[in-house]
Amino acid sequence: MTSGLIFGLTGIAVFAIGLFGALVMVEPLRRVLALKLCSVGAGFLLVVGAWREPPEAPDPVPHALVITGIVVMISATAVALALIRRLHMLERDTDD
Amino acid sequence: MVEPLLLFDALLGLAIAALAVAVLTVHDRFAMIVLFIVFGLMSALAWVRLSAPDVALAEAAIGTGLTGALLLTTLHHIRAAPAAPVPVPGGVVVANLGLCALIFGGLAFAFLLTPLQAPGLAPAVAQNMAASGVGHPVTAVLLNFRAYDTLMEVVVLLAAIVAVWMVERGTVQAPAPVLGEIYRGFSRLALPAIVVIGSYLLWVGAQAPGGAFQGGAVLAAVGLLLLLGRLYRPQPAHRPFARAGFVLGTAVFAGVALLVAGGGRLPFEYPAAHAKTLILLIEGMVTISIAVTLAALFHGREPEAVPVSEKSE
Amino acid sequence: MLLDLLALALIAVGAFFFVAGTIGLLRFPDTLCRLHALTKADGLGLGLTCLGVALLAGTAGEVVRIVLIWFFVATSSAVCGHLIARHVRRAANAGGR
Amino acid sequence: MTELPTIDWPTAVVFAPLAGAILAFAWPRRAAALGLASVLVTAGAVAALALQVLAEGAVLTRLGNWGAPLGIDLRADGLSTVLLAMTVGVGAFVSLGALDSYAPARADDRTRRYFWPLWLLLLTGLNGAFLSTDVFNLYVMLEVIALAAVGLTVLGGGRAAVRAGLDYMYASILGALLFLMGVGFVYLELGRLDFAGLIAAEPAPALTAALALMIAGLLLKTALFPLHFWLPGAHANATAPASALLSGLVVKVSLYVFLRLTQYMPLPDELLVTLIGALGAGAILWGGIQALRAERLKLLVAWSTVVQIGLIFVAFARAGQVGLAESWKAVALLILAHAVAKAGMFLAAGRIKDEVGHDRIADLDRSPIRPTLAQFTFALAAISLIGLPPSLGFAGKWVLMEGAMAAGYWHWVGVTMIGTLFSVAYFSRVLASFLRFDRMRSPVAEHQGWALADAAPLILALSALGLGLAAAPILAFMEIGYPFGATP
Repeated sequence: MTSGLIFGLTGIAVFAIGLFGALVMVEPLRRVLALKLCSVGAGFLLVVGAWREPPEAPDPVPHALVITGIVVMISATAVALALIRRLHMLERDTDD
Repeated sequence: MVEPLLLFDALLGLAIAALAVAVLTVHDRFAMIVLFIVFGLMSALAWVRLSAPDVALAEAAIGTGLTGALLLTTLHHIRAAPAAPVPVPGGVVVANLGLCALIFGGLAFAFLLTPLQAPGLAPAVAQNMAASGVGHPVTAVLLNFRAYDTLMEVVVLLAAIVAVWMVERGTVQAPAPVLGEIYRGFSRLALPAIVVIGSYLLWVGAQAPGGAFQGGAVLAAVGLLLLLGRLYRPQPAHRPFARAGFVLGTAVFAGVALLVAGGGRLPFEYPAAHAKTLILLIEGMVTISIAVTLAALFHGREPEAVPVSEKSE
Repeated sequence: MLLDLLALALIAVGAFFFVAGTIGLLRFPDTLCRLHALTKADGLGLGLTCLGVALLAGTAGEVVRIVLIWFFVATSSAVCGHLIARHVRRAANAGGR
Repeated sequence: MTELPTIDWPTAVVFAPLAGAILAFAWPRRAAALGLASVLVTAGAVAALALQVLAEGAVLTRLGNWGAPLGIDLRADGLSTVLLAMTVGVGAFVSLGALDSYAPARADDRTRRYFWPLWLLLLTGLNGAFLSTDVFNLYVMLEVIALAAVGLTVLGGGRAAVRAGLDYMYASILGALLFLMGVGFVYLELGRLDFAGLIAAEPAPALTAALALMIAGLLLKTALFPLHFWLPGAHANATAPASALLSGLVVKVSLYVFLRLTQYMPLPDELLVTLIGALGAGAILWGGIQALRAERLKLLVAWSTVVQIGLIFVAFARAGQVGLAESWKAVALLILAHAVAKAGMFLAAGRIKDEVGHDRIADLDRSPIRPTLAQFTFALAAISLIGLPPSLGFAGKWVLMEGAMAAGYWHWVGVTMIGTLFSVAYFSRVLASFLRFDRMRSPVAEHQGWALADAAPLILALSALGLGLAAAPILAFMEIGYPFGATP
């Protein structure tokens, strides 16, 4: 048992949970959150791939990749949320 | 001394997985977002345990803090919508649950069969650190070894703000809550401090955990405070400056990458003598772009010429 | 060694107050009561934890940073508490009318 | 090629559209002029790159001079270059078509201003993806493409378009995240991300997991049945030039990445290859039935994209145990044929809709206005999509059938024929209404047979038809740099 093992399994579990949410949820915000869970799960896997038993230093490359992934994910999230707001507005206007 | 920490890791891992489930199952949408924020902070904590402080900082600031703010502001706008429009048939849920359990099993199996101590690129990074111009390996990877990826990541951010401005044409949004005097006083106190912290994070990134993205995210918080406290209101006349801010990072990054080429050098090959200066220049401009873009993503729509009644309080 | 033990004790007591605040958050009936439990207990817990960590810090610079962290977390949680309470009062007024 | 001096063409191909996007966004008043200029500059850079590839073989650029696996390399071999040429070629004509579609009389100022930055960002992503040799870089490129493509989908701004765009966004992000998870497994096992590392790798459980995740993500992004649910709505509700780009180019990127990855990390079992082929067959049947039932012209064209993607995967599946050594050519030709013909067809459909005022298939023959040249263009594009000689579609199907017969895979031959029959059936629904005049009671009104705006779709449709004659040189060019032979 090591920290890498524990958090690797955590990451895979979070990814699977997020995947389930992305497939099943209908509520727009919850689907976005489910996708975000998937991305955190993938981040876990990369960080675990970088991890070395201390005192050995970790591999910096996956860390850089995860930071990139985080920025990419907030961009995608922002666009999805803008679409959700826009759709809500359009549907509200036609309902009136 | 190792065992208690492993126990802590195991508990933390379980808590993270449980929070993920809770985010998807809790009924109230506000609680869902709050639980997500807790989930993000716990994940950041786990990444600190995995000796990845840079990633933890980025996840806490961008992936959790700013994402949470985006989610909350969206919830504020769509709160009139019904929480669950159509219930999903139970059979579909069970089938997908089975599928995802299967996927979890398969991935966990593959993961457990993989030895975790592959050499990776760490030796190559260590070998070339001296030539990279910076002292912190993660910054060296982001701004030098894999600078092309980072440029494209800034392009993704640019695409996001273009798309958001395009999508939210002419929307009149729900009025923001008035936050009162104490909040304003606090934001006046906090603003200079945040600017200092953001700049410090950018500066320290050359040698220690930190850098353009974390610094930019912290600076974006300045924008959020200003927007929330109505200390700044976006005006149509400010759009050219906003656009300049959005493209600044991409333009400077791409420009430097191309201009260093020539004389036998390739794109992105910074001359050794100026590598540190050039990287700091790129990081500074990218930080500004990230801060402006993230704040604009929070604000959402493009400030357009709106009827007079809308402009006045 | 004595300093380490003292720091450990301070952090442990701080953690206890955090736990107490969290229990208050979960158990108390309405928002204002929860806020009461949370802000008071967490404020104390935060102070104790910061004190403990400051004792373990190696350099003066680190101590300064910990003090700054304490200051900003304390003020921002106070402001947050204020905003929540304000929102609750307004919502109650709006509902009562 | 001594007259091609120090400019590094692969970099130029990615950076030219990026510069255009920045300029077009920063100066919205000049967006159209800047955008068109930048597309043309990009086309010039691709032409120069093609000449260099022809003269020297595959071109490799080690960005930052670090070299993979530490740095990122760009690599242009024959296949990449052909797809780049396809992208800028189709893109240039769609840009010309967009000048008319988003003219001040037809579209509001906003639409015009935002089309160009989004399309140029999309072009940046497309070009970057075709040149990439690094799986994580591919992930970032796929995200650039996804965000720009979603922006283009909702450009019209209607409710149906926004809803379709949101579904597209979910599918796109999920596909990208599945791919990212796969990237994580690749790094876990190999400790590197470049293609050379994948080629040299021994089979391992982590790599199987990575391949499964990446393929799932790519199939979702490329809309292979039954993961196609997001495509018809998104492609049918976008404005015509955006539809042309989405259908013609965007789905091709994930197909291309799929082709590369399955070459470098072969599928462990032939059963899986057959399964993918079966999904392709499902796409042909289901998409064909839906196209027959579609009430609107653009929806029919969108469903035909689902069918054609199915056909491309059938072409992939006939590789069987032999590997991709032969069958990739059929795949590449079909990708090319579909891109050119479908872009022309969507633009023509947009022209018909613009002129007639609606695109309900049942009422097309009742219209007093007959945009005959647009209808002719539609018919030409249909010929290539059905696969009649001498079109590029015919060449692709020929290579596919020839290989399938030689290998004795008669079931794939049958599926291809059924697909062709379906194409004939649903396109003739439209073509028949073009030719019938008897249901029109009043005399045909002031005739608007053609306009300058018909030029772009017409040239695309004619190219789809005529390029079939050049199939042999194209195939020869694609083999430069041995994309699927010896290790590159």
